[in-house]
Amino acid sequence: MADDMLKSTNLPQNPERATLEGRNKFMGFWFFLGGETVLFASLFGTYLALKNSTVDGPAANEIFGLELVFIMTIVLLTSSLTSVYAMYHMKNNDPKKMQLWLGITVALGLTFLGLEIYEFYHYVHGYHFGYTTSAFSSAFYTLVGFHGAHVAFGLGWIVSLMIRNAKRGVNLYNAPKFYIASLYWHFIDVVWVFIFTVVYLMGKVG
Amino acid sequence: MSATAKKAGFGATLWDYLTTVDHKKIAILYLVAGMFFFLLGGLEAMIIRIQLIEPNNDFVSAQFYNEVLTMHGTTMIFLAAMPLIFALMNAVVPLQIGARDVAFPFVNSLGFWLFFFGGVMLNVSWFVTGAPDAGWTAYAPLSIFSEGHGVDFYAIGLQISGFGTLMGGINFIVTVVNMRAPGMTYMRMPLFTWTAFIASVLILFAFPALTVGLFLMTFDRLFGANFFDPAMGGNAIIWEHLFWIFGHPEVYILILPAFGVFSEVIPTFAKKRLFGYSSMVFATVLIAFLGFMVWAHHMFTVGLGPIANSIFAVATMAIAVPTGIKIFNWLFTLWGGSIRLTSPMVFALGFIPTFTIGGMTGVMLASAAADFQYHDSYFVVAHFHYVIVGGVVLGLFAGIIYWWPKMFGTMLNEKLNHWFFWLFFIGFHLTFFIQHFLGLMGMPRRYWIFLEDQGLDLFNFISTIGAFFMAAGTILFLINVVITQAKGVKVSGDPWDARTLEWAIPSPPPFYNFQQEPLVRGLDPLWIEKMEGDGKIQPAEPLGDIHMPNNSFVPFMMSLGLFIAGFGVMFQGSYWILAVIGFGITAGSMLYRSFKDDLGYHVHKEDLEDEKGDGSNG
Amino acid sequence: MADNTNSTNEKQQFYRKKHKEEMKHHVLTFAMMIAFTLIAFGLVISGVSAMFTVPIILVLAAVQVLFQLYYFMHMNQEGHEMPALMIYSGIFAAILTVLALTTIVWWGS
Amino acid sequence: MMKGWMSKFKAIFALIVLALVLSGCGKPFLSALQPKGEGAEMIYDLMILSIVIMLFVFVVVMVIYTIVIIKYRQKKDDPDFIPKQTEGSHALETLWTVIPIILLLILAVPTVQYTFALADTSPEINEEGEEQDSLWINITGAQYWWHFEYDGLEVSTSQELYIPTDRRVYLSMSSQDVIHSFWVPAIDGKMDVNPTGNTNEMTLLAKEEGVYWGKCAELCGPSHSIMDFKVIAVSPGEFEQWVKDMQGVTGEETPESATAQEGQQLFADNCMTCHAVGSSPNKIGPNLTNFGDRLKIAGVVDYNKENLIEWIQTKGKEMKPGNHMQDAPYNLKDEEAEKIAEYLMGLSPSDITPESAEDSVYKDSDLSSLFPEEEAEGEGEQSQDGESEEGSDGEGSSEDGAEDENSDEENNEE
Ligand code: HEA
Ligand code: HEA
Ligand SMILES: [Cu+2]
Repeated sequence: MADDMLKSTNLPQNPERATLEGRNKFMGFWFFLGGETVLFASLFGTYLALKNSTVDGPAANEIFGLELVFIMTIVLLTSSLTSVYAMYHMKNNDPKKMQLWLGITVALGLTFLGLEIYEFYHYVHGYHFGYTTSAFSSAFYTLVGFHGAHVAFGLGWIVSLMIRNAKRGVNLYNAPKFYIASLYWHFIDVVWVFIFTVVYLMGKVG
Repeated sequence: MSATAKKAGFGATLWDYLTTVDHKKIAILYLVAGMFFFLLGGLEAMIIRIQLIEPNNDFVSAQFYNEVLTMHGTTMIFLAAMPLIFALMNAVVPLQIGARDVAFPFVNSLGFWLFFFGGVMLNVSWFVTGAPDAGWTAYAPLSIFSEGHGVDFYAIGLQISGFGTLMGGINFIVTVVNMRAPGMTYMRMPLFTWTAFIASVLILFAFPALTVGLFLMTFDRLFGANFFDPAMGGNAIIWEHLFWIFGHPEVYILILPAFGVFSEVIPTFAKKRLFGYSSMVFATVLIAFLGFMVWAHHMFTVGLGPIANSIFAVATMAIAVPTGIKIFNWLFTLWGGSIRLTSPMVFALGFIPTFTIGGMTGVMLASAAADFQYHDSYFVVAHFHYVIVGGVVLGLFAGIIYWWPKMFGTMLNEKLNHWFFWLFFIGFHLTFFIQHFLGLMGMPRRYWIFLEDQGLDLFNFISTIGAFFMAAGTILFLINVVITQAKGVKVSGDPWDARTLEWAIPSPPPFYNFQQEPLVRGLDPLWIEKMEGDGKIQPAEPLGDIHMPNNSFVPFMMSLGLFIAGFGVMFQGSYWILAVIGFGITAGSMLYRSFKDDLGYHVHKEDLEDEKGDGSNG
Repeated sequence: MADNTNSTNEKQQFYRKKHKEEMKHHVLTFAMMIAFTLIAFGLVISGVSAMFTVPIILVLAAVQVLFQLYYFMHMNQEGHEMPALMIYSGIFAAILTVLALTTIVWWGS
Repeated sequence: MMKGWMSKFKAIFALIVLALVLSGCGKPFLSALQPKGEGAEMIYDLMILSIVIMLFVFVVVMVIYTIVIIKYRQKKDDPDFIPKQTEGSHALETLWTVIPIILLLILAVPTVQYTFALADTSPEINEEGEEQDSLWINITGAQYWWHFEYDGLEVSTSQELYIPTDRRVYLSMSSQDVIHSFWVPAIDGKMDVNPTGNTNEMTLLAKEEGVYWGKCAELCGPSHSIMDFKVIAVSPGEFEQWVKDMQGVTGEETPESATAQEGQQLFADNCMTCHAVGSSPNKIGPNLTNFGDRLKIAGVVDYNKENLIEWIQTKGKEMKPGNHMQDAPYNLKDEEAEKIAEYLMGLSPSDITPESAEDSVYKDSDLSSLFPEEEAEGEGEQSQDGESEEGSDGEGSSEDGAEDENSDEENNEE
């Protein structure tokens, strides 16, 4: 049975849910995401409560630029699609292509993260909008930063999965791992959709 | 593997517990740690009561009193009640649903170690600049302005142990969803499993709010953020909301499993099926649901305005209905039964009137206008000790005594247990009944001293005397444990003549729980087999190999890493090195874990056959 | 477990076809998400009044999220009843939390 | 076993009843069970209603409970008896769902009414049906003392709040540091005193003259338990006189004795950066205008010269752990402290003192002399005397708060 788990031939339709361990991981991770929803809601709520508390610092519509955010959004949305492609190839038991698409996902994620760091740098140095400037700034950096940290963690996770499984195919043992990593990646995207809407777009229209 | 190990040395046993992923051993770890913290919290309670034995007492200083009071609340809720609940859940839930294991043995162990190191972290504060002093609710901005590192220990310690709780919660949800034995439908699950399940769901959705609150507090205190500092545009009320969005569900996380225990104990010792099983399940779910919509009843005096106050008042009162359903269902389970007054049953019987009083004062508190008088007075202290001690603690002791034979294979001395109960129960009412009146007579809570000539002397004195009774009772229980384990007289698998699946296997159960997956034919499966079959559960599968997870030291290391890192984050400066080391250990352990395939091992059919009939094997 | 190779192959073929079908949906979903994003940004840039813009972009965001959940994360497939239940419970708690922090904090003052 | 249980229960019960009788349910100046004010009375009614409902529930539960325990114990002669395994009963289950709902409705309706009534800060209507002028008091909580400013009257006090009986006074409360909570159990329920941004309002109406004890009810630091204050309710006429007397104080008045005069000078040199005599906006330390009439030093310590000197010399370190006077830079010799004490204890600008609240003199008044005609023009007037300045400098940061209608009391001029 243990050997079965590591065999990469003869995969069922949903390899991620074919074993009890897989089903457990799958369920547990979804539930975790349910909890994460509340986590981000608390951060969003805090941000919304404090978004006008700028004290002497700059306000939202003075600093946010939409061009960069738009690019970041497209990059992250695309990475969501590329990770779907990776899962597609995983289910077709085509590990090479899966790794390729995961690689693209990682590259897009890195781009996103780079842009975000550039954005923060820009705010701090261009507008003197630091973490401790006002209640608004703390709330902004914490919310967006929490998301950024999730992206960074996701990247580390996917990369380590890619490395670990570089030399072996998809099997019942690692398929659930790939699958929940991709769930996580989509969830990051979900959060971002709200960030760009609630923080940036609504910050712009006031 | 360890099944065949005979008498292991101390080192080997220690190593076994440090690395175990067996839910039954994790249960014992939770039990020991939880009891330790319960004694610690009780000791702190005794300091509180001694300080308040007479007016203007100077037994402890003002600052120290605040630290003791904060640590009493925090320790009791997070480090005593929660882990003791997890102890019972770990010991019982997998057995009750006929599972060989929990869904995530590794995560389960990680959950314990995170809780444990978080708890140790909190208590290290006593020796470093002093313990947190802003109350267990840590209201900002007092908690932000609090000097020293006490509140940092609070924020980071609870953060770490909170992660542990969250993981434990997810583990149990998945266990219940995915691992039930054939025939164990949702509506055949024992009520303890149901309540454990629902409490875990509450954990999943309530703890993230605390996580965020604690993060914000940490950032405010250590990194100059401005969430709660009014001078910088922050708003202190945000903390109150975040805390209570977590905090109110938390009290139901505590009480629901206790309800579950009583729903097992009462049918067993009344020899009757639980009255209104499906309405009990429904009431549990309803309490959990409503529990999310009432948090602002802790904030009636904050100034949310009459609209919000009225909404939350009515929503809070609504919870009395499902809880009442439960009370009456228990009473009618007893009705027409054949009641045996064993010690778990006596605890259950003590619980019913006590909790009813606590619930009734809860409904009185829910009356928003009247809460303007009750709030932050000893009336509230009395209310929540009635529900927590009279509900949760009695439930925990009932559960511990009831499942003790299952966990350890020995039977606690019934006579001593009865003594324990009476001392504790009488002491409890002496301590807390009178506090209702103290509150109404104008004594606010969290008071280091009360002044003379306010008419508060006598009742405070009586209250303190009561606390000594409770302490005496608790000590009897400890003595009982020591005596019982020293004698080590083994008992059968079903010493109480009980009804549910866990009693169908030996006490303590073999490490794989069930040789063959059991076939469940209805509610109270063992009872059914006793009445309609030969008293043995039928297997649902032929005897085969059993897959078991490997032990692992990684959870310990991951938690240790966070523990070390916490100090680095707190003290900063050159201590940052600790953060680097700590996070390094944690990250390294995670990588190690993900790079090493952990496929577990198999217990072979032949070995199982050898063991057949040898019930006492562990 | 001992399928014969022939029928296994057939099965694999069948799965592949199904997966391909799904993938088409996903690409379509993706296109819609990009479109929604464009609309949202467009609305804000064009400076339409906030009264009008804010509800619309919030709805667009919500729909995008449902796309992610139901298509990219496969919540539309069977075996997702529990995940759906938990996600919706999470959303319920999330809405309460946001509501608390955006409105109730201020009601009294 | 059974017998023992019952007798123990009875014993506890008897003890409780006895203790209750002995104490008479607390002291009248402190107890919420002996209401002396409008709010406390309303709440007391609500308490009684809820207790009656709860007792009914408790009796029902206990009756079933007792029957069950007595009747359904395992029979010694038939230990193997197997009871009928009932699944439940729809009729019963409906019964104990519906009856609690009804009971809760009975409680919920007055709860909602009273919640709105207690939050009502609109002006009082007199017998002629006219709106009366409202006496607003701005309350500031600070670690560990209370400051009271009579809005528009140029009167400030600390620690002891004088109010007229039979007339609502309107409180507007905020804190200058952490959260406190203002509670005078005998007159009304409590209300939190929040830092900047969340100002709370409530009313207070004392129905009997008297000195009532007030408490801080929200943990605010080491000396939380001794952040006491007093509410001195005097008849309206006496109150009017008190205000007039207080308005006259400038702090420049020369005391009679020479020691006190020296004390005044020393006070000016050492203490005035934090304290004030005469009307002043809230400062770092309590206002001492009528210190000579105080009942307690620092709200809790017995009022006598020794204690006062000790307080001055130790800066209250032991008497109020963690208080901010400890940081005061002054350094006095003992005799200097004594002189200051002499000066302070002579500060008694009014004949209206706590004693006036305890004697049986009742002077009526409609307080109209406190509200000169031009005041009626509008509430904007309030902002002139400066007290809303400290409210507003931090307030700019919480614009959401300002948008709300309720707060225009404070923010009108912005
Ligand atoms: C296990 C813990 C637990 C439980 C179960 C409860 C249960 C309840 N609690 Fe309690 N509560 C706490 C723990 C708990 N509480 C704690 C720790 C605090 C203080 C925190 C702090 O500030 O430090 C607190 C504080 C608290 C407050 C805030 C008080 C204040 O600070 O001003 C309120 C106000 O509404 C409240 C209400 C209730 C209600 C209505 C219930 C209900 O669930 C009770 C329902 C039960 C019954 C009603 C009895 C059985 C029912 C019947 C027999 C049916 C018929 C009954 C009627 C018709 C009335 N609680
Ligand atoms: C699970 C929760 C729980 C439990 C079980 C208890 C148990 C007890 N609590 Fe309390 N308590 C809280 C949760 C709990 N408490 C909370 C949340 C607060 C609010 C804190 C805050 O305001 O922030 C509080 C506050 C609180 C106060 C109010 C303090 C104040 O406001 O100033 C008081 C005062 O009487 C008190 C007393 C007690 C007593 C006498 C017990 C007793 O039941 C304890 C019984 C147990 C023992 C007595 C242990 C006996 C053993 C020994 C003494 C032996 C030691 C030996 C060895 C170490 C070998 N508690
Ligand atoms: Cu609550």
